[in-house]
Amino acid sequence: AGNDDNGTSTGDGDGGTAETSDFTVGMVTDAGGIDDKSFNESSWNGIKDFGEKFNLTEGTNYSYVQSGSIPDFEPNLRGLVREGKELVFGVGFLMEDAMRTVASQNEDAQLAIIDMVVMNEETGEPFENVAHMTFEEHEGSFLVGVVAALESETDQVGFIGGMDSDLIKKFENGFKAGAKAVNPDIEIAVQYVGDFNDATTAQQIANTMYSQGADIIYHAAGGSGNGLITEAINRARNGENVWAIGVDQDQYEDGIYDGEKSVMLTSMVKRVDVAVADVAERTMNGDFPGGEILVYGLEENGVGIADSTQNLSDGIEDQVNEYRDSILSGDVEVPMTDEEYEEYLNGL
Amino acid sequence: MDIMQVLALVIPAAIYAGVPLILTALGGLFSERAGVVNIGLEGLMISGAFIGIVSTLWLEGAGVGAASPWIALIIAAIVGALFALFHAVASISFRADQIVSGVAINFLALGLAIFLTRLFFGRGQTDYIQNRIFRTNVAGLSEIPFIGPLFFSNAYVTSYVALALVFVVYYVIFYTPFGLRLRSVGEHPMAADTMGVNVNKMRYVAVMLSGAFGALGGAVFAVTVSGNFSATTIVGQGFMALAVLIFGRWNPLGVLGAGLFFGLAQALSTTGAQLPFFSEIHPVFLLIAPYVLTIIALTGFVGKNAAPKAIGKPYIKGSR
Amino acid sequence: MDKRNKFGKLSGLLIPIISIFLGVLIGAILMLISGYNPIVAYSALLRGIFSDSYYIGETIRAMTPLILAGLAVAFAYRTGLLNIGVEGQLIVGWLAAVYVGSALDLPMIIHLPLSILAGALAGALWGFLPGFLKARFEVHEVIVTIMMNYIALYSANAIIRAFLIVPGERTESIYPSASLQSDFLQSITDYSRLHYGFVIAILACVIMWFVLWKTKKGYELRAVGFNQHASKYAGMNVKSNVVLAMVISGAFAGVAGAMEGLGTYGYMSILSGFSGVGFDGIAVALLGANTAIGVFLSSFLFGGLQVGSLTMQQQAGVPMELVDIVIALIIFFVASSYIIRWVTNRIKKGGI
Amino acid sequence: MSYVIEMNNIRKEFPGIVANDNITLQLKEGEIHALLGENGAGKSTLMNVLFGLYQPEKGNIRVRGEDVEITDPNIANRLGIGMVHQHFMLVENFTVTENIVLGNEPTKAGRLNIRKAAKEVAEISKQYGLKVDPYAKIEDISVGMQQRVEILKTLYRGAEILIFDEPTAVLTPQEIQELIGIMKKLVAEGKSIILITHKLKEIMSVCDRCTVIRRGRGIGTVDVKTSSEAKLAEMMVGREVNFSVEKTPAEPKETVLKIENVTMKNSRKVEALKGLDLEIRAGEIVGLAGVEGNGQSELIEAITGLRKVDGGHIYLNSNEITNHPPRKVTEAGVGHIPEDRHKHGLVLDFSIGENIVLQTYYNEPYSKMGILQYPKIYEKARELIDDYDVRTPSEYTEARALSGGNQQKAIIAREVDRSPDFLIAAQPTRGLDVGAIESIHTRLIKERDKGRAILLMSLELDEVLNVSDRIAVIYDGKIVDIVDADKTNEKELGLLMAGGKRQKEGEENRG
Ligand SMILES: Nc1ncnc2c1ncn2[C@@H]1O[C@H](COP(=O)(O)OP(=O)(O)OP(=O)(O)O)[C@@H](O)[C@H]1O
Ligand SMILES: Nc1ncnc2c1ncn2[C@@H]1O[C@H](COP(=O)(O)OP(=O)(O)OP(=O)(O)O)[C@@H](O)[C@H]1O
Ligand SMILES: [Mg+2]
Ligand SMILES: [Mg+2]
Repeated sequence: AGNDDNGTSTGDGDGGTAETSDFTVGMVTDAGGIDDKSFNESSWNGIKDFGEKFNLTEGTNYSYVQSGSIPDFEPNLRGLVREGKELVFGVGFLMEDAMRTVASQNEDAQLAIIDMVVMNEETGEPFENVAHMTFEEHEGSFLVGVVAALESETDQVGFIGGMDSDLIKKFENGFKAGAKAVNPDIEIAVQYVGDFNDATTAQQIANTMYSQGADIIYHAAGGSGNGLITEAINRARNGENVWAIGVDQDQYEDGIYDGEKSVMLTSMVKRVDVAVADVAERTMNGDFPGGEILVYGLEENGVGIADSTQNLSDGIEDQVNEYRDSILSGDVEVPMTDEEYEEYLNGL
Repeated sequence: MDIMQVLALVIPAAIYAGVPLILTALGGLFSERAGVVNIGLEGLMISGAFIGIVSTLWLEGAGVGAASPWIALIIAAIVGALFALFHAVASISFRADQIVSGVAINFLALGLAIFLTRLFFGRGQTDYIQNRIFRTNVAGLSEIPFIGPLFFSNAYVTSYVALALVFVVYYVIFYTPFGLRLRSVGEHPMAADTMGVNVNKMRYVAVMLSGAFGALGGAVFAVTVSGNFSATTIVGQGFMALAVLIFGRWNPLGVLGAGLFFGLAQALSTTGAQLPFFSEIHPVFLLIAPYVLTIIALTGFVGKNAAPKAIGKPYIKGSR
Repeated sequence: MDKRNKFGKLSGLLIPIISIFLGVLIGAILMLISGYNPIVAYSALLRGIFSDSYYIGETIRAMTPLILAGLAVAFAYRTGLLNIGVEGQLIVGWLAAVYVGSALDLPMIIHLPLSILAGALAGALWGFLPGFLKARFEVHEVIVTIMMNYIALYSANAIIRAFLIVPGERTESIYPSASLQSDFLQSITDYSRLHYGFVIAILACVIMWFVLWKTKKGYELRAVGFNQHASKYAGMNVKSNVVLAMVISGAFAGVAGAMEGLGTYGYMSILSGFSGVGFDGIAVALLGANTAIGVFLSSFLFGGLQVGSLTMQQQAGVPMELVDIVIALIIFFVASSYIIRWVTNRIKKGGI
Repeated sequence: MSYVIEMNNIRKEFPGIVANDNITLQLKEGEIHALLGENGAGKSTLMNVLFGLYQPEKGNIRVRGEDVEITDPNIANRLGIGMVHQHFMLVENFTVTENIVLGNEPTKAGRLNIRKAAKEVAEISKQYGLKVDPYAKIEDISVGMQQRVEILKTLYRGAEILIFDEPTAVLTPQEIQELIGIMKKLVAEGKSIILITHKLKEIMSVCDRCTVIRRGRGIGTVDVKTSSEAKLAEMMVGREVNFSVEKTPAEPKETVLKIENVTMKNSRKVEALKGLDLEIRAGEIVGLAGVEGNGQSELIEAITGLRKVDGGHIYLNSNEITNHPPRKVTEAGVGHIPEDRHKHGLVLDFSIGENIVLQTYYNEPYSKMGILQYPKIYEKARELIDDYDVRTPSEYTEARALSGGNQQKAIIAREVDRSPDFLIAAQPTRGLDVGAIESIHTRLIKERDKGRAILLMSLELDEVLNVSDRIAVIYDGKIVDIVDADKTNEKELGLLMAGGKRQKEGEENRG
């Protein structure tokens, strides 16, 4: 009981915030941390944007807790709920179990999970006190697949996934579908790191793919993706013509070498930040989207291709936009699972 | 894919995966040859990785540019030597159980490094360094047929430094008075003492050298491969280095061989998925291969009596 | 060598207490230097252990596997072996317990003990190999157990991936009949993850004490641990005792894994790295002077600090790694008891 | 009179014991000076003080008339003091040369110049007639050569004053003669020597003067020429010494132990027993005489089952026990007082009580259904502590805390109490004072008279001669001869131990 006060007592620290709202929001990262150059960072940016927009104070009104490993998820989520945060985000599909437990134990809590729909086993419905935020990553991945196929000179491209899971499969299959749409004969190497935080292994995988002739590699591997970027820079500095495609955010900056060049061909951005800020704002305004499955796709601008286009050849953007339109119009159905991809290939 | 391509893929990967282990194991070699068990290699690597990254960032900030990681390596080695003083003081002067003290070093290094990371960067990992040590082709040599692509293309210069250090250490251990004394202290400290060798001083020096090399191993890993520091930068490599040391029978050349062996196994475990033949093996077998092979090797060919005799015991003057 | 019993039982207690004090003190100094208020931090830490039934529940929950891991290390240590492989034994124990707990559907009275037993057996098997190699080929157990940790980690992950995976990167949940979880315990501790495993952990303490100090097998194991030559001379089978010691140690570790699988989580997820509990066990055992009661108390210290550190981070902003530093310092001082003893002897002499 | 060394009023304490109490020792230039005292009297301690290994609490040291403070062996070396330690200080896996030059290595451009070192070693070894192989590893050479290496170490450093701590204990009589020759040569070259030995005969034959200490105190220094063995012994012990043990002639009965043609390799895979035969009968003590390393330890390992034999048979009371595990052998009726009490005899971290049941803990009444019955165990311990006069604070005390003599008494109590048919006593009095020795000898003879068969292994010829009824001489893995104890003497034994042949009785008469 004593703890419920603590949430507010930390807020006592700074006075003079009369104008600002006293809305509180918390976020639990997965092992990647808020500068994973990927969706933890993106989520946090969303919260910060939201905070700045409404003049909230970091630490008091909005804060995050970093998890060391999977077992930390549950206590971290619960900790924020117990502190009395009015909205608590769990970042990543790995938090499903922890979210389920915490949601069922705290019916009054307002929770949100990214990349996952958490089902209430008793009702068979998504939890009512959780906002379930999902993205149509396959659609965005399709577009970067198109870019890769158009830009590849060796007609070999690669995909590096973090963990072999339904979510990352969406990236993989979307990417492959996009590449095949442009060039049905293109070779696509696929390998999973087994971890979202193992840049070393990712680098070795990238090394192998590049050595085998791939010249463009797309990653959906969170922090592990840094290994891909490192490898690409290593090779680019030695004069090789290789590229990487980033994920979640515009990773152009991360690929910079020799001062001004970057190995990032483009990135598949997933606007977790926008989605997070959106949910936070709705909740603050009393419109908590609990129980809803929020889908952010191409249409909602929830996924798409990055703004940095310096490295793209002329005319590529137009071609990408054509594919974008055909997805939006429903002419192209982007596969999410392996089975759908097989079907898709047969239909080509 | 022909065999040459496979080798050109695997050998360089093996070398750069093995180098941090080799450097760290050389550190362990100094301390264990002098009779001080060093299970704290993991912690020493962590300290090195942390210092390597932080000083690179700092030097970059100060405008040093491309030389930053190189200077950072030196700083890491120095700080590592000082950090190892913990282990030295505990296990030599305070007569602590060397294993326990090593365990404490591991806890301390990780705790301190992450604590400081949070303090300096406000989160669990540092920024990425801009000026890594990148791979290069060695001018001229990389053109040599066969050898060139395997050993001189796409290689980290740090690998050559490590290789050179292996031979330097070998020379120092077996061909200099310092080496003779170091070994005598690990074999029969009382004999060394009666011959006027200052046992504890030798051990201090040895443990500090182990700190320098261990930190160098961690720092090399950080500034070549990982590029930043977090709690997951060094996970278990220090223990692997210990295995390399034992596998290499406390001999620098053995360490080189064992380190490359581990590197090769590790390279195969990730590269294998894309290689003919290996891709048919379930990846888990490639993953566990280095560990299984080490056990088999220890059981089969590596004799048991290679360890320095006085290892693990504090030297107390006049004890019987 | 200084005589052991110089100041006997007293030092057994005095040294950990002084060590804890020094560790906490240096931790405070570090906080001061880093610009944190140690009083605020430590009181948050203490609140995070004691202030609430939830925290107490969490502390006990965290203690449970630590106790068992500590017992595993301590048991081996008492028999002259250093088991660094508790981590791996814990992983295989976890997997085996969860497998039995989720694959079979039996009445609780059979299912729960069977699942725990499965964990114990798997851990024992993982301990058997290093023990056997040590006994048969004199391969150093430290190195083999380190290797076995990695083998356990990767194999367990591969097995889950290949055979047991369900969405969320984990295995199926266990049947309630194999579960140690308890709505009652959770409700009295405000939804902590407290489960009945702590009863088993306490039982294990008693078992370790009894086996080691009251049975003839324990006598043999200790004799072999202290002096293999004398044991062989006395007609004991040194080799089989070495193997047995590792098997028992591994079984403790395996049960620690079962606690995670049947108690805390109810499933096993793919591990991206070691759980750390096994390595903490080394420290727990050493701090607890390798006695059953000592392991229990030091688990409390460890578990409490780890659970409390979350609150410390949330409320005082001090990184929870501070706790790791304090723990390291405590281990360091306990290990360096020679110097503490030396100083206290000095003070004593001066006082008289 | 000028002394090269003066140690005045030295006091050295160890926790709980004063090892040296106000001892004075003065060494003249060019003399061989004996240092005599019982075990534990403090001789080694005093010499370690001189050599800088220990710092004395009180007293001062003068070298060639100048006050010095020897805080480190380095300083001792610089002052020209060299020491040959009781327990060799050699790095086993180093070569002879490496051991000799350690700490004082010749270099060439920073590199160890082993060739030069070896040459220097060869030179000195030639100069003093100390034959060694400069490139051999220590672990591969004989004890005698190891000792020569120890001496060379001091000479290499230019030592003028040499301390020999019990150098003869491990040598054959021939090697002892050699060593005496070397010492004389060294003195002739102007060196001065302090010699620690328990063998009064050696003192009489080579030493000029002798300083005696007893229980840490200096008793005095005497001129050897004007003294005698008996007088030295009395000074040393503080009372007249009875050199022989009282016993009645043995009345041997049936054969208890029979060993036939046993062959065995030792831990280094070297054939250590090469077809050994031996019979021991009830009611007799058979002494085993031999130079260390001729198979004594291996013989005991073979009988007790601690190591497997490669061929031959061992019978106890006509039952074969060859290669039976130690427990079976013990249960068959073999008792064993081990040579190395710390390694084999005791678990030092166990209490006296726990050690008392080291072989019997699993039997009733000490254990019931797998549970130890501690009350019974400690009851037994109390009983034996009283019977055998083991001086210990209690039966719960850790064995480690007892003095060597009392540890030994506890082992003997344990082994004898089981009243085995056959008892092996390996070096049962090593490191003990005369009082303890006497009581152990009496105990052994009492057991003999009760009809036990006893094998006494000892490196002390006096002990073998005095306690045994028959003496088996072991040489190169075989029993080369068996003689009656009262029909032989030290000289003859020495010859046999060195591999010589006993003259046939007839020949002896003629000679
Ligand atoms: N390092 C030590 N710590 C404690 N006590 C010691 C130490 N060294 C020697 N002693 C004790 O000091 C006393 C003298 O020992 P010292 O070795 O000098 O005897 P010694 O005369 O050389 O005997 P021996 O004839 O057996 O060689 C003994 O009681 C011994 O136990
Ligand atoms: N290394 C040591 N550390 C501590 N105490 C020691 C050490 N060595 C010997 N002692 C103590 O010194 C004393 C004498 O030991 P030592 O083994 O020399 O006995 P001893 O003189 O042979 O015995 P006894 O007089 O019974 O024949 C004992 O009290 C022993 O505990
Ligand atoms: Mg003695
Ligand atoms: Mg002595």
